[in-house]
Amino acid sequence: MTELIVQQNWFVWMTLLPLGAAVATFLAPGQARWIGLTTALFLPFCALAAIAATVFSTAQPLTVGNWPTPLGIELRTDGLALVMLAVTALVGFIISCYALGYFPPRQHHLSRTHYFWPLWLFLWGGCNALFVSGDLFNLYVTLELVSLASVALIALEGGKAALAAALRYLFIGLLGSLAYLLGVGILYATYATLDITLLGEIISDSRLNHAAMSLMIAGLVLKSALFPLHFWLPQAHTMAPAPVSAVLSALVVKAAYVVLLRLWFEVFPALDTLAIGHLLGLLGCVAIIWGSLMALRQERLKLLIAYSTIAQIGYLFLVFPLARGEAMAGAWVGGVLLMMTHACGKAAMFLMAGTIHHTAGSDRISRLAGAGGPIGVQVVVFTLAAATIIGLPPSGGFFAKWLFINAALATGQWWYIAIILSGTLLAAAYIARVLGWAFLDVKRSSYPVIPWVMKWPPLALSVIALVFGLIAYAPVQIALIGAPVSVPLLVEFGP
Amino acid sequence: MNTVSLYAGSGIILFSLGLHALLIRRHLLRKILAANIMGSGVFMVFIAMGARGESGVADPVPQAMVLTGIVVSLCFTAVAIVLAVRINKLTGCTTLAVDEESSID
Amino acid sequence: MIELYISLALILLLTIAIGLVRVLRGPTATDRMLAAQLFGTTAVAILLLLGQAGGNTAIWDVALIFALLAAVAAVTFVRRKDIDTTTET
Amino acid sequence: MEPALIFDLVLLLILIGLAWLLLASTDLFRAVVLFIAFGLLLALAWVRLGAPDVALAEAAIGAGITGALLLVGLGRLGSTERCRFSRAPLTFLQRLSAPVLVGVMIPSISLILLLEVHQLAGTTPGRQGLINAFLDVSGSGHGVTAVLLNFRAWDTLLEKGVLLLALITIWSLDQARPLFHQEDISPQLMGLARLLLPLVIVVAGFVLWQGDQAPGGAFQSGALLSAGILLAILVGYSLPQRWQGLSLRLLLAIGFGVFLLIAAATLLYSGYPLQYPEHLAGSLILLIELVATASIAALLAAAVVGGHPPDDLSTPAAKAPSTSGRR
Repeated sequence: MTELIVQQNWFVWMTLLPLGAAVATFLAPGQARWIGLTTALFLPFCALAAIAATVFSTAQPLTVGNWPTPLGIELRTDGLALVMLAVTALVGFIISCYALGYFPPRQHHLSRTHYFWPLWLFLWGGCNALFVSGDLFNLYVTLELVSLASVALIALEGGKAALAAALRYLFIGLLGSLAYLLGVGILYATYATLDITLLGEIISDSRLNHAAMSLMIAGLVLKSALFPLHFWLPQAHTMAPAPVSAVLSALVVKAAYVVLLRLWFEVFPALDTLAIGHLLGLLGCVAIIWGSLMALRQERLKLLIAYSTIAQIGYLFLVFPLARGEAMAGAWVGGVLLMMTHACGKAAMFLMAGTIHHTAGSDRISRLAGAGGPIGVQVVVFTLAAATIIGLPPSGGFFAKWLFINAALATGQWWYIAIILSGTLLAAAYIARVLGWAFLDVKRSSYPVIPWVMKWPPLALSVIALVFGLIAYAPVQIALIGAPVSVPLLVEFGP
Repeated sequence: MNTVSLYAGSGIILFSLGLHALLIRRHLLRKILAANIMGSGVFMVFIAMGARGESGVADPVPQAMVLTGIVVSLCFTAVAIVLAVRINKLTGCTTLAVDEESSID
Repeated sequence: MIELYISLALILLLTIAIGLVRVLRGPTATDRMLAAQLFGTTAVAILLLLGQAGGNTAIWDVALIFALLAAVAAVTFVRRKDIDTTTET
Repeated sequence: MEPALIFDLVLLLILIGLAWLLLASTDLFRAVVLFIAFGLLLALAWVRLGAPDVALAEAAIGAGITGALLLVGLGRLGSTERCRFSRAPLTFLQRLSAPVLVGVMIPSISLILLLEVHQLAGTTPGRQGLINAFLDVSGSGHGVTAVLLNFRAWDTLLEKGVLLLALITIWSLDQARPLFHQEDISPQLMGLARLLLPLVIVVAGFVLWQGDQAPGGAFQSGALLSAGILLAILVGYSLPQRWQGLSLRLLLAIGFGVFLLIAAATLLYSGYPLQYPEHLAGSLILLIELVATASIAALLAAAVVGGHPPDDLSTPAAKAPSTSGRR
């Protein structure tokens, strides 16, 4: 029995289970909440088991159907896949709990409750399939699964703005994935294989490969909303219901970014990518400044968080110019760490914004005046989550930025340090603005009671995001299993 | 000038035509058509590349991938049409021009 | 012989190109739809010729499906006229 | 020049011309009709490129489902008189993004076209050899089917998921509305349907059955059947109300569900998802194809209908599909 459990390929189950649960919730809409919650409870354990299997018994990547790789599709258990599976499981579990309270069983919009669960479980399964996929065409299919599920979830709110945002997101997703697919076609035409490992070994620095790479990167950059291709994000992320906003900002944007990381470090390391790296870095810098400034100007909490996401995506793209030479491992780890900590922090912020909206009746920041008293818990939780976005010391965000700064010093690109620091200051400014309103000394009437699942799960998530820096050693070690960065990690951990 | 490069080149032209129209056209149905043309262009590149090699024996892998791709793009088309109809019902518009401020609250 | 089949197919293809004029000029929706239906019939003929030329009988199945499904688009067209009053943007 | 090359050249010219015309067309109905013609000619191109499987799929979709989807959608899009937003100005960044994309992507694509693609034309063969080597143990005698349902079955599994997901999305958006006025049922159309429907079912069965050895298979057959279902709906048949609940959902989900179950069972049994035991491979593939055909037929027809069945049983029956046994 124990052998059966130990030898299971848990990372494959993490794709099959949510998809199966999605079918079950479609068939039995009445039981959707319980099916969804059970799956959400089970998946973090699957993630732990998958990590344990890889760490202790050196589980190998496997191919679907056990066919050799140019023929079959490889599913990978490297560090990147494992940490993303784990973070998704954690964030997904919290979001599922929150959704129980957010979509109560009996309300006017009966269909919203019915359709949230199958769509969300499809999205979850699609994300997990994407993280473990080692095949470029399979990545296309998983990207489409994720993006169609996101479209549906955005549209769930049902208003005209939400529908317009959903349709715009659909077109953006289609455009991005078709550009990606054209690149895949060119690569297959040249090498007759789509396996990431095999391609990484045989790919050469030719003009055609550069064209394929540019197409694929352009498509993914559009999907991950890097400045100036971010125009669709604020609408899409704010029009959706709160749990959906959290999912989109925390997970969906990262999905495209994970594919980008795999392409950059595993498929195209042989190509001369200096110029594209600098271009992406430059756009990342502009995104940091622009996103933060826009966040500072917003009147609504959710829009503020969405623009903050744009700024944080900018940080993620600093990996590409910084990951060179001896700074390679540092920058790569910084990117992965930022992705994880941003997933936790941003999910907590969006969930809290949903709760604040629920209690204060509006998410206009000015309506928060004096809210610090009655809904102090929510505001404090929001602040805790924001600490990692700003990058305050014990948080994971701090260590990610620390690693970036180290990498910038090691590669002599000091201007990135200036951008990172000013981004931090701006982030502190826009968070402080929210707090300033919340703790104004204004007497407010009573607020409605909110269910506990909408209060405490986000708190847990923000605390995790906040102390992530203290426990960062373990996730970083896991992430480095089979990592594409061969250079040993040079920077010191710890303050 | 041979058959394969003729078809692959045409595929890329179709892709560009669709891309262009997807970006500049405003009517939703026209955007949907444009995305479909784009997809057909990509599929044509795939199939043309699969048709190389010894005469008559086409590579089944690109064909299988294109079949998958056709299904996926059909799904997107169907969803996009229903979304467009729904938007039209709510706003009376057939375009996506909802600016940020008016959509709030 | 193969050359002959292909040449015949080419001529049929050219008739499609000419038929496009009717789709483009209309003037009524029915004109356009009927022209498209005509393309379907011509495509069946072209497919049969191509199948004969290449010796690949699988191509005839494609022709078979075209012949069968031509009705669906036509029936949709006829039926949709009942509910809709506007075709123009 | 030999006639085959001229044929290709003319075909491609017409295709590109059609694409251009339909995208630039001011009349939407004309654009849709041109798109249907585009699909027809695309099937010819797939035949010329030696991809009859894709041509079959394109024929079944292009001639049936896409046309119906677009025509129904066009009919449902009302006038734009009420629209207040259509002249809303784009933001600066939105206006900037189009030129950036067009300025970066189209030139880079054209660069490939001009410089490199022709060099590829003679080089590197595909995977025919490898696939033929494993064809005997794949459980299917046809390369494309073997790739779809065995070698790259993971893609196909997820693709079936996308199909079901698309339907759930459509259901979450809207309630089904009738495709035409209930009262006028035309006897001529009814006669046509009586003639065609049995043929469609027979041909769909044939396409599915021969997918084992020759071009054809679940998707093509399902698409064909769904066109048949649409035809039936359009002439006035409808699904009894007692079948619009769980049994309809079961039919829609069974293709993906069974595929998932098989993946789970093989994962438990052998440790590899979708590694069929060798003696069972043929039967499992047949099972997957059968249920997938039923689901695809129902899913595509339901997608054209465009909404969830009415929750309230007192409302008149909406058109919802089933695969067979409607009479």
